[in-house]
Amino acid sequence: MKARVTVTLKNGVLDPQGKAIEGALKSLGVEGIAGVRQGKVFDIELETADRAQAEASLKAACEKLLANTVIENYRVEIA
Amino acid sequence: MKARVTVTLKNGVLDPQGKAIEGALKSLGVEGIAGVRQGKVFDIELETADRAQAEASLKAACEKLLANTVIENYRVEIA
Amino acid sequence: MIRNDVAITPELVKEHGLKPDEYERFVNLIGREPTITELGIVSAMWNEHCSYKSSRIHLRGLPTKAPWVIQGPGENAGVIDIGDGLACIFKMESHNHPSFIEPYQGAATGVGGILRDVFTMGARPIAALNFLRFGEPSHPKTRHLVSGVVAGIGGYGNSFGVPTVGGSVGFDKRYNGNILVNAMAVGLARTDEIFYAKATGVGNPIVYLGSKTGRDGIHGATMASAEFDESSEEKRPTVQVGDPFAEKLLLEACLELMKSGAVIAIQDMGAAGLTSSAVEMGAKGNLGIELDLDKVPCREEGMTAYEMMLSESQERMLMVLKPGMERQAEAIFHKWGLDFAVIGKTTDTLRFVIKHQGEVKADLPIKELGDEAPVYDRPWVESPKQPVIDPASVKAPMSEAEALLKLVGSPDQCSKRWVWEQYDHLILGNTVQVPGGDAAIVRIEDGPKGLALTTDVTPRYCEADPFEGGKQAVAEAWRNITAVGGLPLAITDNLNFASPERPESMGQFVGCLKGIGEACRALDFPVVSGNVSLYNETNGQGILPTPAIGGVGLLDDVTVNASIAFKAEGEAIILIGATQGWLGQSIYLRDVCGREDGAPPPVDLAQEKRNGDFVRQLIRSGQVKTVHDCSDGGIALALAEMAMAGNVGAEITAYPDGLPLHAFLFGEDQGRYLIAVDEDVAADILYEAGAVGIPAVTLGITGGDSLILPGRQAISVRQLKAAHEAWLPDYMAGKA
Amino acid sequence: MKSAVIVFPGSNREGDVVRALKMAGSQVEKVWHAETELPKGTDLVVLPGGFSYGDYLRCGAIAGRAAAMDAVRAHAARGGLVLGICNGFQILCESGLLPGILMRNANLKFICHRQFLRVERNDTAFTRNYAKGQAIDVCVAHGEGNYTADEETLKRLEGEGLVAFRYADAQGHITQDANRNGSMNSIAGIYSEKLNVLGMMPHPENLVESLVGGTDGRGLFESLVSSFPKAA
Ligand SMILES: Nc1ncnc2c1ncn2[C@@H]1O[C@H](COP(=O)(O)OP(=O)(O)O)[C@@H](O)[C@H]1O
Ligand SMILES: [Mg+2]
Repeated sequence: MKARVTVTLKNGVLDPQGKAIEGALKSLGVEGIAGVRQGKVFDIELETADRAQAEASLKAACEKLLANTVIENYRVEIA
Repeated sequence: MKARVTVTLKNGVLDPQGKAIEGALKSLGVEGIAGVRQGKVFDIELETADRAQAEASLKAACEKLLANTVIENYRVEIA
Repeated sequence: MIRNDVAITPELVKEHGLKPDEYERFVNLIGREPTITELGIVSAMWNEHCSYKSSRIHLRGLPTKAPWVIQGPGENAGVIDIGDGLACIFKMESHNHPSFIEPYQGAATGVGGILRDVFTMGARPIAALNFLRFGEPSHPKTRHLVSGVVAGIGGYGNSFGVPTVGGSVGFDKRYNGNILVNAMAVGLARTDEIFYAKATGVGNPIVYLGSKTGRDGIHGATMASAEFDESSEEKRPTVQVGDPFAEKLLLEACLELMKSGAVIAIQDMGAAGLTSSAVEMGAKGNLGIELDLDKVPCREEGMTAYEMMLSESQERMLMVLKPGMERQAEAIFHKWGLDFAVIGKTTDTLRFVIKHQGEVKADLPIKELGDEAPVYDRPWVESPKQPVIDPASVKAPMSEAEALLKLVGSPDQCSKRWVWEQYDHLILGNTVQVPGGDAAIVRIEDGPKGLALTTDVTPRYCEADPFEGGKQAVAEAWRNITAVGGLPLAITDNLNFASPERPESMGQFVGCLKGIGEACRALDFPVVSGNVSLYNETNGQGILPTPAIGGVGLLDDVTVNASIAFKAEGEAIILIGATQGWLGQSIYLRDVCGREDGAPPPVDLAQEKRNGDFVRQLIRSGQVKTVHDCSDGGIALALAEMAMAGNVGAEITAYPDGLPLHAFLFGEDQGRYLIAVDEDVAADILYEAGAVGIPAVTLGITGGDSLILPGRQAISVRQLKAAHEAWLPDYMAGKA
Repeated sequence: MKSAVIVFPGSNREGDVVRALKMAGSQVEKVWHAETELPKGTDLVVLPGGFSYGDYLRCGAIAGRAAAMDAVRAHAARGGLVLGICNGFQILCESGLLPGILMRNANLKFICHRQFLRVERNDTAFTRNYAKGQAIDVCVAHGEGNYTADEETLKRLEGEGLVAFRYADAQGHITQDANRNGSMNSIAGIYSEKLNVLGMMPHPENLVESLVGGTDGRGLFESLVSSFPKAA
């Protein structure tokens, strides 16, 4: 079973990296970009074929490690 | 207009980050994870409302900066 | 009988980089048509990188011995004795091509590879340096390459935890299509705890350590052939990705294992991975090697024997262990979270036997793979000699002050702070002299000794006169070490040249090597390790001949050293060494007059040695704390650098009659140093120099906040610094 | 004083801090991250600089969840002293011992350079040998040192005087130029509420000898040692 976890910064949390990328795009002559925020994706291979079990594993993974829930949100999609 | 760009490592390219995360999840007692590969997402705010124009900007952004096309693939979704 | 599943066609042979006669030589050697795995193995062993087939006969002319040399070329790195039971282990290696394709990962894995070479021998790395050449700044790719390469070097070294303390950065259109990324690593070990690649004992276990094997770096041309990529939906990149974290663990695990007494032989898997490491261990020990590839830890599914033998996945090691010690070794590796697998054994057959899935995939004579590799004495022609330029014939297009300001802010002479601030140069707490001086100084353990480290070469000299250029590269490294108070002990070289198949570039190679050899002999500065990188060219346009020299010297008391910064007002500035105002091939001629011609300055090696020994003695006796050698840009640039480093100005009042001022100030005569000393001491020094026939004159005095050149041409130190510090950050920000 | 320096896979400045602690007169023991207990009688726990777990995922994230961190948390809860330097600071933030987070430097580059810090208060176990407002010359070496916290946290840190050091110029003035990584309020280091946990990005341990850069970092280690009675 495969899943994708997407971790993004919460609204309001500053994203220096996104800001720098925005600036870099401008100086590279890429037009029309008004804002960039950077996040992470994790493509996860699961051992189980059981959806509920997979969901539990993924939730544990996110809460314990993948996301810093103080500043980040996460979303899980199972393929 | 909003878009999301997802950048992932090409198949076969070593992902040290994914490897370390996989190990850490194991030692944290998260069960059932067989593999992790890490990528990036960029949530992008566009100035234009024109889809074709947005697509062109995003493609330029990816090719010039967001993705390292030697080792990464990218995917653009316009909301 | 060995099965041959893939017909070996002439095209396949060609894709493997073997010439028809080389292939024939191989078939004769084994007495039958090779398997595809065997073809892969021989292509790796007989390529230029592993076999040194074009360079070998010329490398033989280099001096490699001295009483303090413990191990010269031929091992993973060179080893010299630095006293107190300690050895310094070092080497330099190129990663030019991978860095051009993918600058971050190419440079990063270059650093990883050279660090591995050093700790494979039992040394803990204590310093790293990097020698970089990029295309002209206006070339569309240059900025991207600089940015990626520097980030990659920092990304790897910083994480691994070694201070990157020195190096060199330059730009020239001749590197537009072929940049140079040479990395040097320096480590320390006890002289009685050095490890070598030579396997001993029959039936001993061969173990695989470190990261898993993937399809990284397998030769692109062969990957494209239909047999190998039907399983992959996308064209697989052959770029290797570095994992500095895994390397740091590998370092700690290897050093711990070495302490346990379990290691008989060790070889890192660098270029040609498992193939060259296994063959080398067997061949050096006069033993056969048998590998069972089913045991190799793989990252990807369905890897073939061919792929496993050619993979260049990073952060891997091969060892021969003492029998019975496998358990203990495995425990150490698992503690560090690394893979460990017994994948074969040594044999007495002198065969290199590869088994996979119950079949023999390769069965080759192990010694011959190395010993019988082709060796070429390629045709070469001497580079045409250039005329000596009379300094009086060169008109100054601007004032000396204007020229100096222009040079301090030029791409090649500007401050490289933007680069070395991205490198952790302070970690380990032993960096006595940080980047920005003549040579870096790193304290050895808790002192009192220290090492002086530098990388140097002046490619434009090498092209104009390979022999003199080769000499000059060694002399400059020797001089930079001397200028901080170090006794130069040995060098590593990284010989970057264009195609050896063109007689002109082969001539450059031959000439430079002769010059290097001559200088090393005269200066007692043997070559203990190195690397040859040929075929650096694109579309028939070769790079400048660039034999980078990495020098190592010793300070007996690291607290007694010199640096380039003016330290006080009112000190006398003395020039040591003779000045004729040599403008041929000078930076002044190139960047101020727009001419790239003339013979480069010759190096009088006897003078070089005498001047340097004199200066070193002054530093070691504690009389002199401020020294800078004169190299690119001559006296003027050296003075400016001394003033900027110390935030102290100077006034130059004396200069010889009969020489145009610009030739005096910017000429690049060799073997010279500027020192600044208390005026009382100055007289003694001039007297001492006179007594032993060393040219020495007082040029002026330190003080004020401007550098004042003869003719009352003043430039404020602040203005110099602004120009010096601005160019690179501005350029990288897209402003310059 | 007895110090325990926790070593994670990928730590690389543990030797530097051990040297600085010993020079100041502390006994020091290195503790492997998989240990579940601190050595008996540990007064100070140090989380050293480096790239624990390669700094993959987020700096300090994986190390922040190591077994030894439970022991460190318990030690801190008892009022024991904890010092996190650079990666150690990142680990403290990730493990919840300190608020906020260290983000990528504003220029997205690793930076290594000498840096002045202003000492915000000198009434803590870490800074008693400095003067309040003193500018000390240390160095930084990090890629992610850009201190970021939400408004509320920031307000609390400032209001309760929990900012330990700020990036400053040689005179101790807080300037934009001195704040090269872009940290909020130029914050270089912060204390926990009870002032017993200090996290800081700069490396005082690399400035303890005049031969190697200077001695301004010594004050911190000497402050710590002088907080404890000398062992007999
Ligand atoms: N890539 C680099 N990495 C680290 N330090 C560098 C690099 N390039 C230049 N430097 C440092 O800048 C200083 C000046 O370099 P260079 O002009 O080549 O010196 P020199 O003429 O004395 O050989 C040296 O201290 C050198 O180590
Ligand atoms: Mg020099």
